[in-house]
Amino acid sequence: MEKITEKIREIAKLALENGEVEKIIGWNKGDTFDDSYPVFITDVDDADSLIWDNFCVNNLSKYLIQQLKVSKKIGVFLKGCDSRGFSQIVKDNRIDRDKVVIYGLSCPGMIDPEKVKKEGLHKRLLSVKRSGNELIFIKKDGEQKASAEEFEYDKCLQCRYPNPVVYDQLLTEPVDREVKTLERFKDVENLEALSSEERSAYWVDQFSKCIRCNACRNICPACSCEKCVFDNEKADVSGKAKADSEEQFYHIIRAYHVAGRCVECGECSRVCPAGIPLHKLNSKIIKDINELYGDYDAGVDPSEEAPIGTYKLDDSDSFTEHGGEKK
Amino acid sequence: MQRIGVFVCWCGSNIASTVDIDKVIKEAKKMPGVVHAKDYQYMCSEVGQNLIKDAIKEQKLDRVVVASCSPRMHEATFRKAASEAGMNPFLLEVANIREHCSWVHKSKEEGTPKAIALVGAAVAKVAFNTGLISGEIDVTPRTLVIGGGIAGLQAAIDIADAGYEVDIVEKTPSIGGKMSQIDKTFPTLDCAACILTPKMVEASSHPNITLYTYSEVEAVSGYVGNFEAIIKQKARSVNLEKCTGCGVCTEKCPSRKAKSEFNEGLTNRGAIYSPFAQAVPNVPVIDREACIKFKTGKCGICEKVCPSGAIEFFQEDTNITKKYGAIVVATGYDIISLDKFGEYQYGNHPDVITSLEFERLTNAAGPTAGKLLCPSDNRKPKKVVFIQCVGSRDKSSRGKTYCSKICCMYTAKHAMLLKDHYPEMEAYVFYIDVRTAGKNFEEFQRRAVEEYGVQYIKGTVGKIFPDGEKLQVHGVDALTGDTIEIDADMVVLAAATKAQDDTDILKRKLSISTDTNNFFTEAHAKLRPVETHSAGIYLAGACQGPKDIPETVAQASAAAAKVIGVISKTKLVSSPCVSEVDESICSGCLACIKICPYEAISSSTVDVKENGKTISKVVAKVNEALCQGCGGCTVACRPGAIDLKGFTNRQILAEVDAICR
Amino acid sequence: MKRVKMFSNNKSKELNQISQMSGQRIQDCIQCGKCSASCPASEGMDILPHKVIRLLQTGQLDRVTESKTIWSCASCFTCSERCPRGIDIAKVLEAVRLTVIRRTGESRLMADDIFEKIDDEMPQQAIVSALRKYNK
Amino acid sequence: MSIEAKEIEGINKNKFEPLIVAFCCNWCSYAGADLAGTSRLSYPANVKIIRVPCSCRVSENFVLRAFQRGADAVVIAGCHPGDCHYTSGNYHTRRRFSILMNFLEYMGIEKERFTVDWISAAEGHKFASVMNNALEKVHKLGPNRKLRDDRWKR
Repeated sequence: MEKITEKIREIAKLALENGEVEKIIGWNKGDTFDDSYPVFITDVDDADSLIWDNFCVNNLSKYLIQQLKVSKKIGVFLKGCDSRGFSQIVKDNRIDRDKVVIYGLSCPGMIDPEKVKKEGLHKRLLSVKRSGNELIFIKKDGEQKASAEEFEYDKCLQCRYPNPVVYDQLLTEPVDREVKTLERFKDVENLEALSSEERSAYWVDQFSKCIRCNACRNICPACSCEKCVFDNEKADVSGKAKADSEEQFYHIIRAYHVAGRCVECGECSRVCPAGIPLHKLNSKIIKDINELYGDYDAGVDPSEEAPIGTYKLDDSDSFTEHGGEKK
Repeated sequence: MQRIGVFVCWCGSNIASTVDIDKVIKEAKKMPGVVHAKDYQYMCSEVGQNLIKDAIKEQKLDRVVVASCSPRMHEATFRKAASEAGMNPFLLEVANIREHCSWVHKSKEEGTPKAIALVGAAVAKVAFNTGLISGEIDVTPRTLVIGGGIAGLQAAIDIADAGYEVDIVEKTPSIGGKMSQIDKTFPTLDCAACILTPKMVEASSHPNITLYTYSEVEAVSGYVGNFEAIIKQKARSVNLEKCTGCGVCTEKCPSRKAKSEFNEGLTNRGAIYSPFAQAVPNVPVIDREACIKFKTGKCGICEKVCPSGAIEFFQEDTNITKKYGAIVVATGYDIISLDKFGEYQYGNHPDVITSLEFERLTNAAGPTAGKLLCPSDNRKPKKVVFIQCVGSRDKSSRGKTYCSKICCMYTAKHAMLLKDHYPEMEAYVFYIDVRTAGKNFEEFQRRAVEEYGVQYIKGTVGKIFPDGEKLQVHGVDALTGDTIEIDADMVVLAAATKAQDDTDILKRKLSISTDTNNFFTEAHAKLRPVETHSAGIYLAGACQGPKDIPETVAQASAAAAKVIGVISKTKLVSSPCVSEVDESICSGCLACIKICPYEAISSSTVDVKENGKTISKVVAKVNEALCQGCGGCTVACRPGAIDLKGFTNRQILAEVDAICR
Repeated sequence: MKRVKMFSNNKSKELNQISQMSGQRIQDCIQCGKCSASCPASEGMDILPHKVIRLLQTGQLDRVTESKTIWSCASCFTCSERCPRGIDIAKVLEAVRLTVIRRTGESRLMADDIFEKIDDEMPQQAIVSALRKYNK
Repeated sequence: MSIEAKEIEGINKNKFEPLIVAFCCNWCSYAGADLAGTSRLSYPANVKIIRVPCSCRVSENFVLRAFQRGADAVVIAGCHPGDCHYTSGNYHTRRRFSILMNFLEYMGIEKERFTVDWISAAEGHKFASVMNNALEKVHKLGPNRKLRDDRWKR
């Protein structure tokens, strides 16, 4: 990863110097081992602060919407999941593909600091290095090795697109990953198996934690509206009172709005300060869409038509009692 | 605060018997914004309307709710009254307390609270109504007729006679359509050519009609009054002006392998050909796939023999763009392929033919000069079996579920003509039902049986076996229960009619709909039979469903009348209940464009101020003339930037809230 | 079941005779079934009257002549009265009966035979009409 | 209808009186409801109809709001597929609400509380039977508490 960090810095410098791009969006390292935060760089000298490590989990694609309003051309580093988000944003007509230079990064899987903390490894931890499937925890008092799989984000363990689906330049060797597809909708199936009372109780409990901080909305590459419907007074659904029904309304509508557009980056659940498993909402819809209208992965093939907003004459009437009534 | 007036109609006892009107009035007065509430026996009567008008003026009402029958009944009446009183008509809402309340509920205990709830919903909605102003659209007084068969010709001539320009676009090299292939017409046995050719000539010589033969409609955009069509004129390779129609080229053409479409493949034609002698325009075309010159570069005999130098191998397809106020779709029908009907041996035995082929075989201008001869060996047939409903009324995948409508009559015609020319021949007709609903139709069919001795057998044919030069036809007489065997010389199949294969393509170009059988759908089966759901596009003839000539002509004239109704106006009024984009909220994702069935939404770039900076952004833009107000886009729009006037998000939510109160 | 061969000249001579004798146009029948529906004697018939007409239309005279129907007909003329196509079915049946009689040549009633037919049961009217009918 | 009859017999103030909000497209289902009226077919007064131009005008917001504000069931009715006045609106309805219906079920709202059906302008009988069915199901389930906004008293 260090090598790639070098490469990133080199490329950023070059691109800024020869004016290929006006701005670079990448990651910087903060004070703690797990703090890899997004930065916007316009100055060639700042390029040396760019990094690529096990904590570059932030999806940089969404920043493009705002940044492209003020910049003509931007270079951005995108992982597999980020690239799907990027494609979706392009598909939603929110940015111009030609204004972006994508430096693709194949992602070995990002490390979940929570899992590190749980194992107590964060104490006196300086940094975490990765070599193949092995993690090396470099501490003030020495090194400790462990299997990477134990510390990766859950969503990374299920990642089906570790390699970018769209890029101008790929900076890494493609990653091969074994995916347990059977596991993909396990969370959803577990919930589906419950009674409606139990499910209702589960979600009421989850949503009661919501503080309407809008982090899920802000991070989501499919939530790309200029002004969210919940901020649009004319739509008359902008209630934000601390009432259970308002939160439920918000999350149902948000999940429904990203139906057919969710790229499964899992960022909504990651950023939620209340720890609501928001991705379970999106997974359910993806599962249903796949079952009803055929497998579809948002943000992979831009030429493929999204399942919502289109129709087939022989779609089933899943809701009528007589089943697929075809006239 | 608004000044809302509520008017409750008794509808005699229709409403008053199950709704406590006094109580509704009392409750209505308590509703937010209501300043006036009044009831009357018949609100739609002149007295009732005056009650509303006077109250609008005297009480200075700015919004009105009428609780009465269905808005589908009298919304227009009341809105007109409101507008006569100086109020914007779209500030009036109707609460349906008759069809949806008093008529379905049995007692006042049920009816009254529901009526109050419905009035409450209407009051809540009307509070958010805004005055809407209908737009005006210019009208191009020219009409596009797609299809040059009898339907298209009749519609075009009627419109042209009214003084408006018409363009006919015909796919094949000549106008005339299916009717030109037909020998005689039922029930009068007029010769088809004798009644059709004058119409063809009239169309071609009419100063208001322009023919585009060998052409197809490539694309259509726009809306009623302002359509724009791209017409692709296929390369004819013969100059329309120079050609005199002498026919030397068609005689000398050495290529004779192409099947004649006009003669249903019973004869061959040259690569340069005129489909039939009376073709209009009487200018041949070169079938480039069959032409030796185009295939090998050598030949060019037609060019050498042409006395007027009209052969132009260099011609290319050209696109013509023209504007139209209205469109008539008259693309006609086709007959199904009989591949799946192996039991009838069609395609295996030359003496098993379709009815359309039979028409050609009995036509004086046909391949046998009107003599009925077996295609296999040119002998005169002695026994001819006609089989009806080949693929019609067939629920299996082989056929069509509907009745093809014309077969009973043309089969009777065929059998009658046969017996008329050759009384010694025997004619048998297998039928499932004989359907002769039409003026003089029953009498016609009975004449075939009673005067000409055509043997009608109720039942159908199971199998046909070739047997020497004969065809063994195995059928059943369902009336006697006997199985039947006929050694026929010729079998004529009344193949089911079907919609043209390219219906789907044209449907998408025109944004009109088709039914399960792929025929174009009329706007209303009874009351709007020639309109489509797209304003300004009309249907004529068999493209809407199986039809005979009299019906086709009647529908064509009806479509013409509808067209004239549109293009005779200088301005059209458009419904103001259309979608509207709030550019400040629109993200420009354009999800709405994909939903819109009318292509009424496009993208446009606007400059907006954001954080003090002017930036340009893409937003959706609604063409109000194209928008029909379905509201699909409003739901596709995630941020709620598009709203539908007259049915805004606020209005509907207000109704929901009021109902739940 | 044997397949019936169809010819338009099946038994044409006798069929023409039936048409001539009855003066009725069998081909006018549209098989609505009114005759059979109205017939008071239909219970004893093996082939209903409308089917008789159909069999005549298709030239299957033998099946008609072999049937009980023609002899069960009471000649009440209800069928003829009600036929929407104006066919006097009773007359057609009569013609069939006559055809049978002529074919066999054994059913004649001679004046001399009358005396032995007279008994208490037989109405005299029947004998008179039988003579009128069968002495030709 | 049996339910309705029972309701009338004993008017009990404490008894559960469900509320059904029905969104009907103007061209087919609303006209079907009109026909049910014209034919004097009875269906329960608990059904309140909101007219929309097309079933595709019904936003998920409307459905949720109805549940929030106290509806015990929501019905959406449009033209039969293929018969849409606007050619394709109901095809979109079909997809959108297939997804929403499953999703609401996933959120714990009983499937029976949400009905989508096709009712043509000629199907007055179907209109009445769809409404009667919806009510029957709601009666079995009892009042809806899920998604309800407690501040909103019906």
